[in-house]
Amino acid sequence: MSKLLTRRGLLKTGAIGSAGLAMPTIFTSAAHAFTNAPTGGSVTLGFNVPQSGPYADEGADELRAFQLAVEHLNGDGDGGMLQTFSSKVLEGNGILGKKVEYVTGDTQTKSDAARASAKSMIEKDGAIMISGGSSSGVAVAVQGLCQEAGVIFMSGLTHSNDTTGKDKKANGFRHFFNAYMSGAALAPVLAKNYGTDRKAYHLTADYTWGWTQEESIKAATEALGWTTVNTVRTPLAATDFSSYITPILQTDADVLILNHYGGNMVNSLTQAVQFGLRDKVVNGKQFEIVVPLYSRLMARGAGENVKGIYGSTNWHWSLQDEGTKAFVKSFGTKYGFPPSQAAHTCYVQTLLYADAVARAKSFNPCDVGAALEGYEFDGLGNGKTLYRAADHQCFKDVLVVRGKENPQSEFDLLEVVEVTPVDQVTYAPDHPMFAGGSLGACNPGA
Amino acid sequence: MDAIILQILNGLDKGSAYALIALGLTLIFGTLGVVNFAHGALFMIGAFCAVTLNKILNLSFETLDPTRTDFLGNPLKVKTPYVESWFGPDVGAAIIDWSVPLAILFSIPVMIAIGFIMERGLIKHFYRRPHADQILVTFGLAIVLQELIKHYFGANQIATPAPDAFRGSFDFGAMLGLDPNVIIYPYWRLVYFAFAAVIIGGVFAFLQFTTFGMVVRAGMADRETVGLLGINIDRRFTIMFGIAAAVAGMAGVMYAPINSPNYHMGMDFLVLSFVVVVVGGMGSLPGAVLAGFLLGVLESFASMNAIKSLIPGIDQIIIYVAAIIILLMRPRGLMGRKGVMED
Amino acid sequence: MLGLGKKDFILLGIVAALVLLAPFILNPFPADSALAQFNAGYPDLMQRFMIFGIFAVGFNILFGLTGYLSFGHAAFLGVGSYSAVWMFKLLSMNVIPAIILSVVVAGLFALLIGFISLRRSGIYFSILTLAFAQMSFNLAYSVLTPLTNGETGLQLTLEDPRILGVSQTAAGGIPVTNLFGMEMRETTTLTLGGWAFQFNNGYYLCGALLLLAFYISIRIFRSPFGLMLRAVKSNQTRLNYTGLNTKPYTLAAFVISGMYAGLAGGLLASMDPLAGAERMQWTASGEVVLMTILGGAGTLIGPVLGAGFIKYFENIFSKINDNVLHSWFHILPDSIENAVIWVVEHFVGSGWHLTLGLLFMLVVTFLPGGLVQGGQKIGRLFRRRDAAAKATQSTPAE
Amino acid sequence: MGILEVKNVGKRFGGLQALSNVNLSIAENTVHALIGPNGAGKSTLLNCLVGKLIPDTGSVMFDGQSVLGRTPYEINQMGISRVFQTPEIFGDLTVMENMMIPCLAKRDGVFKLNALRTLGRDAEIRDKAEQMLIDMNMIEKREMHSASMSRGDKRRLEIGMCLAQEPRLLLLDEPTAGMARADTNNTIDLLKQIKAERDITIAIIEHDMHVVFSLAERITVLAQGTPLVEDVPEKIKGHPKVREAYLGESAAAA
Repeated sequence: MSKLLTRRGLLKTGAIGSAGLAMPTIFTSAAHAFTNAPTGGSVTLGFNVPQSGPYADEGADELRAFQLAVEHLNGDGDGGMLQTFSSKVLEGNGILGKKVEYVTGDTQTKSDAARASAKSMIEKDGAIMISGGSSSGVAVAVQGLCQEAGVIFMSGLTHSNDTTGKDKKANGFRHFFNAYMSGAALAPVLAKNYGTDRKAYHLTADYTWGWTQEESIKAATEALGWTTVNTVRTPLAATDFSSYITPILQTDADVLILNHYGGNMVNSLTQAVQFGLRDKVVNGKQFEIVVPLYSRLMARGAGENVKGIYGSTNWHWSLQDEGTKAFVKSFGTKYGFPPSQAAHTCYVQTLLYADAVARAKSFNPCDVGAALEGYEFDGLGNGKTLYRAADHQCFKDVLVVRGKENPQSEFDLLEVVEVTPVDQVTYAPDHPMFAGGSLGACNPGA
Repeated sequence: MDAIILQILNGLDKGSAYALIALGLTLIFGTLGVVNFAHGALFMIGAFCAVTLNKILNLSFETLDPTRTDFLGNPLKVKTPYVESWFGPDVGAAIIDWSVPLAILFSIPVMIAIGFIMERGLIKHFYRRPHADQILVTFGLAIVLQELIKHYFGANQIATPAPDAFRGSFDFGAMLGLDPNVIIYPYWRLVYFAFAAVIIGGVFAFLQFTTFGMVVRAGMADRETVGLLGINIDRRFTIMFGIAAAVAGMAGVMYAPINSPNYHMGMDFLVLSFVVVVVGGMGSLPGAVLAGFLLGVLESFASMNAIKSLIPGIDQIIIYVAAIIILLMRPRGLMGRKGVMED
Repeated sequence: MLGLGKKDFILLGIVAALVLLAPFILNPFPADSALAQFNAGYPDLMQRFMIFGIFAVGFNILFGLTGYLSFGHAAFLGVGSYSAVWMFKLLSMNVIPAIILSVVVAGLFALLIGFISLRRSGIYFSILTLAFAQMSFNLAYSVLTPLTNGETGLQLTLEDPRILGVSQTAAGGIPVTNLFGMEMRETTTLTLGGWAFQFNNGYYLCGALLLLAFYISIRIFRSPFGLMLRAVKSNQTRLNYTGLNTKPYTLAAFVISGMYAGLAGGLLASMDPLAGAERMQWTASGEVVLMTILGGAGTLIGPVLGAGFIKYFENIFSKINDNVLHSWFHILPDSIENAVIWVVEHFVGSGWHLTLGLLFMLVVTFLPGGLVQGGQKIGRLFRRRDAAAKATQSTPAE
Repeated sequence: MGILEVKNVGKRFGGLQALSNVNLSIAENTVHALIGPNGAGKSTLLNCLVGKLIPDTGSVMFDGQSVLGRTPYEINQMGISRVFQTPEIFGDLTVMENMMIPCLAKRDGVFKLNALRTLGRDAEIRDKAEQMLIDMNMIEKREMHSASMSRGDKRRLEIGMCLAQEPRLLLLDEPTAGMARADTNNTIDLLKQIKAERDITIAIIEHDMHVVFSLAERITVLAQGTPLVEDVPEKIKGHPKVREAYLGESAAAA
């Protein structure tokens, strides 16, 4: 009959004199050491992915990966990347012997809705870690919530510099790469293939991610000798980019860089090709189009138009390392098609969280965070990877890809043209593009 | 100068999409007095007619190719569309290539049927209900339709290319003896523009020169009087609903190569098409068309760099700014009639 | 009582009781049972019920009484949220100044937009409000990012220069919103058997403000001003020829409902200090329209019911996934289980929108007066049965 | 000097000269009828008096003040009430609520934000509205939904609502149009009773000569936008110009 009444902040205990509540003895005030400390034989993880809105398919793929990860953590299935993971503390008996359970929510790709569903998972379902998401706005918003709530946030697909830059949080961790890394990896390949004397024209989605992507790729290409003719912001809601594309014809630009994602990218690329940009010859050079961040799932919407277009990606199923092969096999066998980069990062994040708990031997977010900070691992598909302590960003090789000319199947859209080594994409934690925020102190909640 | 010509072309092209959607919406507004929030969904379903036909034509049988492997290392399943095996690879491929134009034929009966079912099954019960109720029920319907599409086609955009013959651009500059490769415009967008012009002209001609159209126009002007004349206006209105659905659907089919369809595209167009219709003036078909082109051209000009650098963000809001200014200067939009949806 | 008639007082009393006991009422199932999925008694959702209830009650003052259908009310909620968050960033973490500022700013914004939009009526008015709101949303998302933090939403940071308060707590965290030291997020959990009931400070603040908002709304409905608003809806010509200027009446209604929206926005930010631009999108404006019509426009309690209905579906149905379905139906034989799940999964989880759309259609088709009419129908059914029962009882006595 | 003085009023719609050189003086406490064939400009003139239209030329003075350029509600507050051809009442409200609105308008003016006052407890307004309903013989219908009443009752309510404002000039636009004979007679009796009981000036546009000659003390005949004759009823009956206007030139020649 103890612990019937507990008082805590949404996520953290307020120091309250409970004298005001002169209640019978069934009420006791028992503070946990941290938010949603698992009691009993199970632990609950919260997977917050877009289930409606334009990124719903990516969200669905993330959810598949999460389910697979939970299966593997609980010792079902073939174990996937657990076999190739450099850390061997996970034994397929859940996390610290507690069976892994999960709850899901719909972010709707809106920061409000995402926070609401994350809150419900924390408040109602007792989730101790939140993961998932397919856009940076949502990632930053949910990361802020998790910081205040005192749970760990293992972000899904988020590519903006801000997530581990000015909006970084002690309780938040990002495995996915970022805009700076895309620029740093892509620029040398572009220079190699298209020369160092190029004039670039940028179309940029007019919101935070678009801006950091533009800033990054612009800096990286200019460092190699390219000039930037113009950078033009396009409304997020735009579906017809013709009025942004035709002005390019008037300039002497010979490269178009589309800092667009998802539907924006599909439409702007399709339409740019329709306008014959790729058939143009400017300054005696073939006109080229570049898409700095590829999403294979969504790029299918652009059909043939992606052929030969360079971009970058966090991971691709066609990689030949053991980790990737194990994951693709396990995922492909279960669902019948290869996983997307979003699925991969979500799967890996779940494993990394579980592993950190197991190594720390504690679910306390501060202990988990400490175990993740500065942790170096391998065997999860990206080669040797470091979770940097200073900003909770993973540092690993980045893939430069190109739209494949002769795809063998509907999944075979991209080919990896270069694996840019991690050193080339590493930056100082106080790099100007990432400056302005601080991790703060880790918050265990209650 | 080149830039301005190109932006006018862009504006007319955008405008023709707006005008086509607004035209159907106004037909429903004007004839039936129904605020149809599901009209965007009809546009979207039209686009998915193109996707569906493409999928049907691509129905394939699989053969195993042991020399190649799929992503799991199993022998690759090579898909051959039935049409290619029936008509030979060349003809088959050509049929698939032309799936979007073919989808126009496919979409007309489908859309008319959907329109009939919608009107008879649901909308007709709402003629005498407040506009608010009409909004709620058609919005509910729009959600249901798009969720069904999402369930069967997924949320991502689906590439629906135009035939190869229309790939590439027409060089206006070279035709006029100017520098080549400056004033160029994609063939498919020109086709879209011409198509819109034909449809708009067709609808107007139909309303202007047929007895049916005359009755409908009379009904738009004064429904009760026409009813008193003993003309069964309801049946005609059902047909008009079917026609409006077909117009929206065809607009969607033709738009598919420009904007790869996804289940959400109807909602994206919904608000915009309402603005267009209202700016044109409630109940006025020419107004809707005029407003569509006007807003399309304004939007194109607003996205020019020179103007954007003058007023940052103007391209984000130009449609709404224009709508506000027009509605404040002209109380009933460009060509609206008095007393239509003013209370 | 409180200046209310008997019926209204009873209604207010019922709402007060529901608000007070919501943590129990919304948690009917033990926390470990399979049906716990349907429990809605956790702080965030209960807060949302109250906040969107306020929003809809305010919207109903404009739409339900005057018939002017605004499609841009979310803009006022949005500016309310932004004002509140800025207040937290610059002044103090106390919610009172934040809420006051959000109501004032939203009221001023509504005055401006209303003054222009009310020059037109009917759908022209709707489109004008829509245009203003969409402009606000688009600008907040892009160009106004320094003010709104764009896509990410305006958040508190560790560097906020808080005049009355500290930038960060001793532990290095961001201070939390409070009401004179009472933390909004603080929750007391009462565990009784398998049930866990959560009592949250923030919820009770929202609840108190909902009651206040509801009370004011009743007073407005019963006031001469309310009568004038209904007269506006009924016949503007007669009103004009009765020596009454309709414009200040509609404008006042517009501003009052804008202030309600601002209050809702301020409360949202007070419960969770973040303001996202999508709060101002047309879909958000459309949502409050749907809430009001669904519940019953022009009725007192309808909008609150509509708000609860939609928020419940958004937050509860969207979370029901395959896993949950399997746990519900695992007693069935496998083949039947899979068939049942195949059917059900269309309507829950990522299919929650489909359910919502179907319910919109069903409610509006069969209950033209919204949920309130449904309630009345049920009530009448009971009364008739009662009456019938009494009749049979009394017959022998005669 | 009459209570209403119309001088040289002219109004043009495009190519149509609807009113020209209208001079009209209505004396206080009389019943003045405006008659004339269809299209004579009666309604246009009425609309110029209440602020719905603004005349191109001339002046309209009510009790020594110009009404030109004022909005309908301002003119109403000056003391002119109007009854419409088809009754304009608040169809969604009850009869009692309908009646309370003019009482409020009389007391509180064009706008008052009394949002927190309870209408049901406003004894002054309630008593006045009830008294007016008793006067109009409609008190038993007080809770009725006004849209569901008969046309005659709607007319009665509308007249009552106008009287509740205690106007000095009551304008009636064909008050018995479309009514059965019994209803028409009731309306005549009602207006007679009103005239007898109150200090009020009534101007009435009417086609039904039975109504006109039962009520009017003076009659102005309007034809083709300009006043033809103005006189007492006995003189108007049988006036050659009036016949001409109503029956057309040919009839007069014959």
